[in-house]
Amino acid sequence: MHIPDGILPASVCAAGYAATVPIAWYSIHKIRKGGDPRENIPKASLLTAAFFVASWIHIPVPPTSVHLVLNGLLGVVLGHFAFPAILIGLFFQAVMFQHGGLTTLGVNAIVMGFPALLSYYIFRFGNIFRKDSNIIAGVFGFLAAFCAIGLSVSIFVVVLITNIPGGFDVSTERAAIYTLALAHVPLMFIEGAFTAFVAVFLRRVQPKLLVRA
Amino acid sequence: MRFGFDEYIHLGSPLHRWDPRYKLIGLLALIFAFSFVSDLRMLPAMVVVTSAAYIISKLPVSFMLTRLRYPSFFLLAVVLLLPFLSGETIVMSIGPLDLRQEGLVAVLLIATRFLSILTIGLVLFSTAPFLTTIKAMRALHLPAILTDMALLTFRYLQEIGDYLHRMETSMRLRGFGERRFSIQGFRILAWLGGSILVRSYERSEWVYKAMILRGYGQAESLKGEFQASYTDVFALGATLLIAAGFVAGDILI
Amino acid sequence: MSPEEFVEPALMISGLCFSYPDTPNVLEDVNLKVMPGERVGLIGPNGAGKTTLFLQICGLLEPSAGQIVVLGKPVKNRDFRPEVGLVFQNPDDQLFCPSVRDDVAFGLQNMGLSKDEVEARVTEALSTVGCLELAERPVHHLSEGEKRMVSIADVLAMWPRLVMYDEPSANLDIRSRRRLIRLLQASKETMLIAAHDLELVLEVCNRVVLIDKGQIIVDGNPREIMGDDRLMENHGQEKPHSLVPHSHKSNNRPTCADSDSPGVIKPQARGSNPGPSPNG
Amino acid sequence: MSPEEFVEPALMISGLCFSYPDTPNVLEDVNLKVMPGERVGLIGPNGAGKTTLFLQICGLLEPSAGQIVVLGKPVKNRDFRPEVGLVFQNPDDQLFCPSVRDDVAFGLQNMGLSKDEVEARVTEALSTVGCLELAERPVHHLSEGEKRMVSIADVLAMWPRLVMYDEPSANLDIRSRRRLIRLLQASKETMLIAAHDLELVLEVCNRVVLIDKGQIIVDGNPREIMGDDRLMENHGQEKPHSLVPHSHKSNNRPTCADSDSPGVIKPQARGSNPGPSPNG
Ligand SMILES: Nc1ncnc2c1ncn2[C@@H]1O[C@H](COP(=O)(O)OP(=O)(O)OP(=O)(O)O)[C@@H](O)[C@H]1O
Ligand SMILES: Nc1ncnc2c1ncn2[C@@H]1O[C@H](COP(=O)(O)OP(=O)(O)OP(=O)(O)O)[C@@H](O)[C@H]1O
Ligand SMILES: [Mg+2]
Ligand SMILES: [Mg+2]
Repeated sequence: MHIPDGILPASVCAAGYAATVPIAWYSIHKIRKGGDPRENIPKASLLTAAFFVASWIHIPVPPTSVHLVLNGLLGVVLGHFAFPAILIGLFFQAVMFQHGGLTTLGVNAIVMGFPALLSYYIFRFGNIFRKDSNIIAGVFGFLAAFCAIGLSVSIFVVVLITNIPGGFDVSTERAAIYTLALAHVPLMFIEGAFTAFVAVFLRRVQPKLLVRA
Repeated sequence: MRFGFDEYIHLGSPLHRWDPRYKLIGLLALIFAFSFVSDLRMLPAMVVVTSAAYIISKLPVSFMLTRLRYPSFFLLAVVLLLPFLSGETIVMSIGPLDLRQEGLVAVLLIATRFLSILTIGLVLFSTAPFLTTIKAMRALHLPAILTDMALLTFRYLQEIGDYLHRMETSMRLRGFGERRFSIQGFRILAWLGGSILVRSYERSEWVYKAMILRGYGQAESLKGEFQASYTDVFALGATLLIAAGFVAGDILI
Repeated sequence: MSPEEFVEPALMISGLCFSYPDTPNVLEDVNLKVMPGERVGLIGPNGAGKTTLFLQICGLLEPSAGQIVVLGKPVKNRDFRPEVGLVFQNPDDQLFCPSVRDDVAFGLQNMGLSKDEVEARVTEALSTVGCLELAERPVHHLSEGEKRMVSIADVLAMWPRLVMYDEPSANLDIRSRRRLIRLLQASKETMLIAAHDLELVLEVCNRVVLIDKGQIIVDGNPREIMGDDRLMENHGQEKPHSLVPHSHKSNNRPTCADSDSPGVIKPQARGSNPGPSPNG
Repeated sequence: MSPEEFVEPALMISGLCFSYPDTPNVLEDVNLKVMPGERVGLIGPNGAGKTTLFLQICGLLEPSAGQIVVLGKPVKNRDFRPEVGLVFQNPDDQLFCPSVRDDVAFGLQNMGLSKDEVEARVTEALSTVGCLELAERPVHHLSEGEKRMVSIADVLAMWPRLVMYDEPSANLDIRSRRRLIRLLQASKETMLIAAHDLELVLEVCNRVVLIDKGQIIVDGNPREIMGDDRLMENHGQEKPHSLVPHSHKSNNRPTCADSDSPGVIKPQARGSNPGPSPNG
């Protein structure tokens, strides 16, 4: 779900960056306010690497296997560090694997990062119920990732389809949007379930990794 | 795991010698100018500039081809779909499919822009050690939180990649077949992912201690890391002019 | 050689060669025959190829040339063979389930055993390594020694007939190491133990194979091989202390540290040290 | 005690107590005085509190009670003191920069040294540990032994006067361990070495402190303490082999492994073993 270079007009790329800068600034501002950033930088960096690696896990979905996006889980674990983490992850993917692109970094960061922040707030919302429950962690883990992927897919598809040079006619465009979006529904469930399992696992093994209110 | 972009940093081309800060600004400007181009007539110039940069950089062609492996799927999809789906003017009909002019133009535009930007990106990041490039970003006043995170992430990426590899090996040894899907198997993969996170987190606590002990966040003495010569500045000027040329050309034509 | 004709070897490696894509000739023409019940110590410097050899025996890496036969069946790539077990050098690579019980049960479930049988085997394996009381604990909170024991239980639960231990005593404290040695001495399976801890090899193994640069240098009696100074030194090893004849009878000989650091001030001895006891 | 009055102790710990939030009494009333130039071996089982003690001396954990004075200055929480160095148990925790040179330079840059000076000290430190040719290499690709040496260079580059080594020989092969011992023997700083590798302590240290359950049990001469069977055994330690008088002169005595596994078949000795050489 990364938009490569060359496909979007310069104005959209610029808009992507224009939206990325304030969100990144807001995140960094929150991080600075949240205490000694020195303490959290190693944590966020290593977890960024860990997410990058975790997305290499093959999830078998017969007849093929998929890789997960994990931006919902990333929001749940990293909180305000999620956006910078995604920015860095996307940068590495673009530079190392030519996956995504440099001009589209801003757009992709919005596609991935904005939903990640949202999932952080969704998961945190679960804390108003009972903090010490596997069910709450699982349910809100699921919801967070489910919504994050849903939102990511929506932004991705709309940005991509509406910016094809030459343009589609209206019916093709609508059909393309629906097809692409529907094709991602199974992914929403898989990501949701995966995140739910991981949230329960973390609650048991290392609860410090789950964001607290 | 090998990422292999420090493979060609010793070729010693003029692009290798260019001050990383100026190279970063210049080539990024060029990349954005390319993405601005929307007129077919600018494409030949784009190909010429891109080829020239790649030739000057002395990077082997084989390197570029290996780097194209992943994105070529995307390119293929564009080439196969767009000419039939996008636009109104039908050039030709192949059975039930209509080949459309707008779609063809779009394919040409997208493919050229895509390949040119990718190539310049390769030149930018393969003609200096990756670390130097990140330090150059810090010297250009990117927030320290971002550059520090990038450096640390880079350092531990391979290491954590090895965790995954070894853990998958041990799971396979105990008979875990990843090809069949089951809820239980899915949950175990989630545990695998969770373990990666936990191990990384626990390591990060020690890394933090090690950083504090060696004075992380004390005096930052990065000044004087890079020194630019007149040639560097001149090269930047020239590149910026070329980039401006593309933007102006696209607007004027 | 005649008695061996009647017993099928536990492991038979012939003409094994292997290269990683970026490291050529990691193993070169390795030949090894291990009979059931033998305990073979694999020694050799870092990068000698010990771990690589283990991964091949398990079928996780395909040899470039040569053949491996384990318990009468040729090893096929990625075949699941519960009768062959590998204990990883770093227990963290092996333990990933939320609780110790889950982790030991993992392999058994993959073998398709019934729930009761899994239960029974988990309990048995954990008691063998003396960690039954840890069953419900999260794996990630165990001490190094406990992790090692659980990772051994993981493997033993599958009732393997050939077990490979990769550096089993790394990171263990002395008490845990001693427990491990006891456990290894009491086990009946055929074993291969890769270790830098030569004293452990000396205590546990009845045969030693010295590997260097992917080749078997020598294969034979532990005391003879490890006692051979020239051989050991040539391959980056050191004769274990327990094989070094004592040159001093008095324990008060100064250590080397005393002589070459000028600013040393004699330490104040506070403990009650009745001196060395005569029978070690 | 009179000569000590004239020299300022390198380390002075009095009445130190510490608890983790979830583990009470990790250290209980620890008192320790180390004079400049001493090399103190800290021994004790896993969980004794050795690492915790080191972290307190570095100011990374605040004591619940008691005081630590290092080189005449009380330790404050998270204070940056280049004259105090800690070599971590796991080099991967400590080598966080992508290249070796960057890593060694990191602390120096934070000390505010000039670029040239940083350069000079990096080169010096890397040559001391014999790793100068690794300077441009990515940390990730180093072997364990190289990582350990680089992590020592990290600390030495800052010209510390008190260095703590946490399990310096863990995970090293025999050749690298020998190099490490030579390096430690040649260093002039005051040292604290926490190690399960008692032979290393015996070769390097001129004083030993035995810790168990957060308390100092005994403090004194290495050979006397480690030679004391009863004491060592009570605290989960083992007398090092080099202090055990040999009971057998023949090297062909069967190992214990031979006797208790019934199915053993004598290994075929293939190597050319000229037998043990007489001068060990
Ligand atoms: N995945 C890999 N890719 C490429 N080369 C590898 C890989 N794993 C190991 N090697 C190389 O193969 C050689 C043998 O490595 P191996 O891990 O088998 O050694 P070892 O004897 O187990 O060493 P140690 O005592 O350090 O565990 C080394 O030179 C190593 O660098
Ligand atoms: N971060 C922590 N939080 C809570 N308890 C801890 C923490 N770190 C260590 N402990 C506990 O404190 C005790 C002392 O641990 P410490 O790491 O100092 O032991 P050690 O002597 O260094 O052991 P080892 O030989 O295994 O390195 C142990 O019981 C350990 O479980
Ligand atoms: Mg190995
Ligand atoms: Mg410790």
